[in-house]
Amino acid sequence: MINSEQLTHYVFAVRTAILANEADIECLDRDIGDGDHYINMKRGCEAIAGLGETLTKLPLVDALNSIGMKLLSTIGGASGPLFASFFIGMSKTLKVNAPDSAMHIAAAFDAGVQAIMQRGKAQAGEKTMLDVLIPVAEQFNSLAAQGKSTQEIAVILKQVASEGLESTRSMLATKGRASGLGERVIGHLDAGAKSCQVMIHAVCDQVLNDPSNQPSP
Amino acid sequence: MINSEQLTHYVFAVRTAILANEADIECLDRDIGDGDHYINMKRGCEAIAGLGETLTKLPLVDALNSIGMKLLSTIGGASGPLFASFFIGMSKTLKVNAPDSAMHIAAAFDAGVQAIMQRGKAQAGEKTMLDVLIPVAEQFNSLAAQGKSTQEIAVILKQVASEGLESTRSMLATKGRASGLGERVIGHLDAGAKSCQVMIHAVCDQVLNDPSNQPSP
Amino acid sequence: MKKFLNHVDHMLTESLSGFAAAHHDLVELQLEPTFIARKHKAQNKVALISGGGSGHEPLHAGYVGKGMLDAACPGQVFTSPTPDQMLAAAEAVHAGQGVLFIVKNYAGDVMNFEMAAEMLPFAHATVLTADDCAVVNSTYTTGRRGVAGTVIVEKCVGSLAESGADLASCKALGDKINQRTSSIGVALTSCTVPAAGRPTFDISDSEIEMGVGIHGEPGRRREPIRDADAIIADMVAAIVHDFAAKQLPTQGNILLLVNGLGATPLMELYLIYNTAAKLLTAQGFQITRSLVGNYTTAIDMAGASLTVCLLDDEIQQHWDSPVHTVGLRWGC
Amino acid sequence: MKKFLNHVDHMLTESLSGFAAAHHDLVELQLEPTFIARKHKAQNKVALISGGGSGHEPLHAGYVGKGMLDAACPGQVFTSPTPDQMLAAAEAVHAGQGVLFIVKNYAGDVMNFEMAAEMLPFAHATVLTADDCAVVNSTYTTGRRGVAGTVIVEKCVGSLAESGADLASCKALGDKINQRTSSIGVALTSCTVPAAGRPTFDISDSEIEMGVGIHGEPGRRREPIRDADAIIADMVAAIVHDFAAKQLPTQGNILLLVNGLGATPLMELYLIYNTAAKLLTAQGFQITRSLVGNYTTAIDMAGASLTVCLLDDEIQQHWDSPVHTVGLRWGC
Ligand SMILES: Nc1ncnc2c1ncn2[C@@H]1O[C@H](COP(=O)(O)OP(=O)(O)O)[C@@H](O)[C@H]1O
Ligand SMILES: Nc1ncnc2c1ncn2[C@@H]1O[C@H](COP(=O)(O)OP(=O)(O)O)[C@@H](O)[C@H]1O
Ligand SMILES: [Mg+2]
Ligand SMILES: [Mg+2]
Ligand SMILES: [Mg+2]
Ligand SMILES: [Mg+2]
Repeated sequence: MINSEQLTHYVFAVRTAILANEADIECLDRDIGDGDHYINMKRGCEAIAGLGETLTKLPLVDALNSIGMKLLSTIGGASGPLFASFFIGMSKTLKVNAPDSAMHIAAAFDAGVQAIMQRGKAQAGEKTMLDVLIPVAEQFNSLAAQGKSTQEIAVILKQVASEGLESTRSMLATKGRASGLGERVIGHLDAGAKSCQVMIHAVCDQVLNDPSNQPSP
Repeated sequence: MINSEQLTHYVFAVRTAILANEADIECLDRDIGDGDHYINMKRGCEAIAGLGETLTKLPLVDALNSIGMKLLSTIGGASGPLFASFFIGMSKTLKVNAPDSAMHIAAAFDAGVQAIMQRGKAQAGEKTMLDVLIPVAEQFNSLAAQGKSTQEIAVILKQVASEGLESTRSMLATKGRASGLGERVIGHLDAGAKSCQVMIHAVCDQVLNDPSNQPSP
Repeated sequence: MKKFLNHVDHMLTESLSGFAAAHHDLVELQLEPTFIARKHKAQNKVALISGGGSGHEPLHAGYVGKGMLDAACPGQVFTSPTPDQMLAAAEAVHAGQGVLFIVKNYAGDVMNFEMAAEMLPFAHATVLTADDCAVVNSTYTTGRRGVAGTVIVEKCVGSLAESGADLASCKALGDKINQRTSSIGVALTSCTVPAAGRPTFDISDSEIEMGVGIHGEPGRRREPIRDADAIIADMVAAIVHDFAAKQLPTQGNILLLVNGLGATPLMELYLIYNTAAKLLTAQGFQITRSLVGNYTTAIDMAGASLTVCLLDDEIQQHWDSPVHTVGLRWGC
Repeated sequence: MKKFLNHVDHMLTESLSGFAAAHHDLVELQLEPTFIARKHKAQNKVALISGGGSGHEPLHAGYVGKGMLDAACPGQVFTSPTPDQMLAAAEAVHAGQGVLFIVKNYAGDVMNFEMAAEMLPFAHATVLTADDCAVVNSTYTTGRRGVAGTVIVEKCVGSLAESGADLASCKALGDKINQRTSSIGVALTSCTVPAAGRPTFDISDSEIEMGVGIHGEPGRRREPIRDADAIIADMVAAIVHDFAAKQLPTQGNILLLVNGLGATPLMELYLIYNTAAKLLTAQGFQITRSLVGNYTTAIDMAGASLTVCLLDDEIQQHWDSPVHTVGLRWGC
């Protein structure tokens, strides 16, 4: 279903998308954070892109683990350990279940999200990246279980990610830096949620454009 | 010709005039100085005004000396010791020649200006208050020697003061704080020269309005 | 944005290199991963390591030296350092008695130090500082932020560690000081993160942000600027209220720290001290120790914070003991 | 203008009161006339008195104490103090060995100290500091300004005076250091004099003022902002040029002082240090002593100055000797 070569394509697609959304991401963390989230994401994306060839040559689980470790030593801040935990968590799960079905991949994604929740001691509804990631993980699991096509899954997950992002607007923040601001955060989107939406869109678009994923005519 | 009561009137007139010219004076010292000249002048004027009654009761030479000593301990900066020297210098001269003619007053004024020149080691043409004071002192001496009326003298000295001020515009500064700026001072008036012009106008206007100075009809 | 810089990506390394060069008698810089350690490794004591995002100088690298930290891990500007930095620093300064991390309570710092701690092959403990009383402490938030009070923790625990105390005692003193310390900050202007290139928030000439942290996060509320005395009265009230909430006595000997956030002149900091000291004395406190200056900054923010630490004999003794770092030096 | 203040007329007194309260172990404040003196009057030594306009903190009050000044006379902001202050200070701290005035070379300071000296009933001498090499020294100007190099003069002459040296020797050392010291400053922003209420000059986001003093006077020229390295290279070149003009060797042991003008973060000062140290070393100098921080400020100006002092054994020994003041402290 997915190999290290595809993973590398996703990595580059994600970098392109993050760079393209600089203004939005930066602005959000400036409004109710400390303004470094975009530059943190950029630094992480560059570091992973820098792995390039190396990733392609690794087995998928090792590639994911390498990404996690690289992010851990590159991003810093709150998002660094969280995204690192995501990839390390995914890698661990795929070591048990090879990625040979959408269900396995969904399960790995879900495990990554669980790892974030554990590391950050956070849940849905706290105005963080999890408000994008948790609904996406849930839908991914259920769509895969229903046997939906890769195409269908990608289209729906984009939608779910955008809704998750939008849902942070009306929330009070109870985790992360914005939690110090009380009512003042209402009306603002969460920066980490925005990054996740951008990254999920980038990967899904890559999936949708991949000829090998096109439904046979 | 002049007594302590009149001197006190002049003091108040000078204060009013300085306060009325706040914007101009402050701006000039901000442009090519350090921006404190107005506040220095104001502090000095308030202190002298504060002497009020005390001045009126003193003999003129003592009143002038008190003004000098008060300015010395109140203004600070470059202008403090200079204006102090002016009044102390005037007082010393009038101790020798009682102020019973315009010539004696002109001589005392001149002595005050000499004291400033000595203290500041400066001459005409260095873009300082002296570019107002020196021509005024010279004209005052010569008009008094020619036996001009108080009225005539006041009218002409106002003119001379304004010309002196204007003459600083094209000068390079070679004394005081502005001397560090080289060519950049050209086109700006000197702040201390402006204060002197304002004060001389204030005193001359007071003279012109004083009924005892009106030419008999 | 106007700053002395060449390229934003090199700013931190260039600055740390200058720091290490200017103070080569005291500290040593390691790069990849980055940390600052004492020039002369301490022997047979608990190793004290702190760290956090850069932009708070002299915190933390300026507090590395005799009687204070053994190492500091600087992250990118306002961004927590990464676990590999902490591991390398611990490896370098561990002196057989375990490692104490002193961590300001921010999600990022907590998580990165936590992951480092999980991988650490030495006995270890962590003191979390959380002195900022502008943030209401409740189960619904990640809790209070660590701000300038951290300097007091680093100084006093540093002194205790230097005396040969064990890891548990060092942690206990750190926790005690944190519990007895409250801070609150106010900003007149925003700071500018070099990588962002423009101020983090916009604020008019007639407003202030009350209850800011040290990262240019907006404060609890924006309010009209008033006389310094009125602003300081609110800050002192917040601290006194926090002491009461923590069930601390609102009298007794205190250390008063008036901390500049980066762009505030000393003249204003001393004016703040003057008013704060009067109000705290009227409240019943005795100011027996004072510190005024830029000790925990937010880059180039104009603003200041007040920190009050309720002293006891132990804390005061460790505050007074000799210290030789770039940022604090006395007694030697 | 945004500042912590109540009424502009009381700012200085409130700030000085806070300073004296925070450091009551070290200094004492006298009002009307105003001066700051050592808490414990020194005995049987030359009395060192400095002073100048306020707004340069910690200069000069922050340098009152053991091994440095005996008293400091603060004027209004950027305005020389008045002779009565100097006379009262001299009266209070004179210890039988005469009085040395350390005066920054500005018309106002020179004249006020001169008038005080004329009235002084004690043996006295004056050291005029004039380290600013941005001002071309010629018979047509009042001469070079005294800026951050003054701190080095105060420290070293303070040490010599403490050792019991006589008035002439103290003056001689001060003059020697002044002769061997050059400084140059650059501003990114203007400062705001509280009484004026707005910035002294306007400057765009893409310009700097090269060759500024410490009073917000405009510099020698306005120029486009460039990389820090390029700006610093020009500053170092100006100092090296000045050394040559003064017939000083452009090699040998130096003290390098990177001084912040008030609102410049330490991170930037250390970046400046990094580049300046490299350039000066390449030039042939050996940087054997360093100082980085806000030591002679221009209220809230963003900017920095470089000061290079050519050391010899005598100067270095007096730089290293113990000092205990608010602004400089080591060895005790
Ligand atoms: N405990 C947490 N759990 C999940 N996500 C979190 C948590 N804390 C912070 N975040 C996410 O991290 C984002 C901020 O990341 P970033 O700006 O890179 O780090 P920092 O907050 O340290 O400056 C937030 O927008 C939020 O989505
Ligand atoms: N040596 C001097 N001789 C005569 N006038 C001088 C001299 N130096 C300065 N001045 C005058 O003093 C004025 C500045 O006064 P002020 O701003 O009060 O003091 P400071 O220059 O110390 O800030 C200048 O504008 C100039 O007219
Ligand atoms: Mg952030
Ligand atoms: Mg002036
Ligand atoms: Mg951050
Ligand atoms: Mg002045």
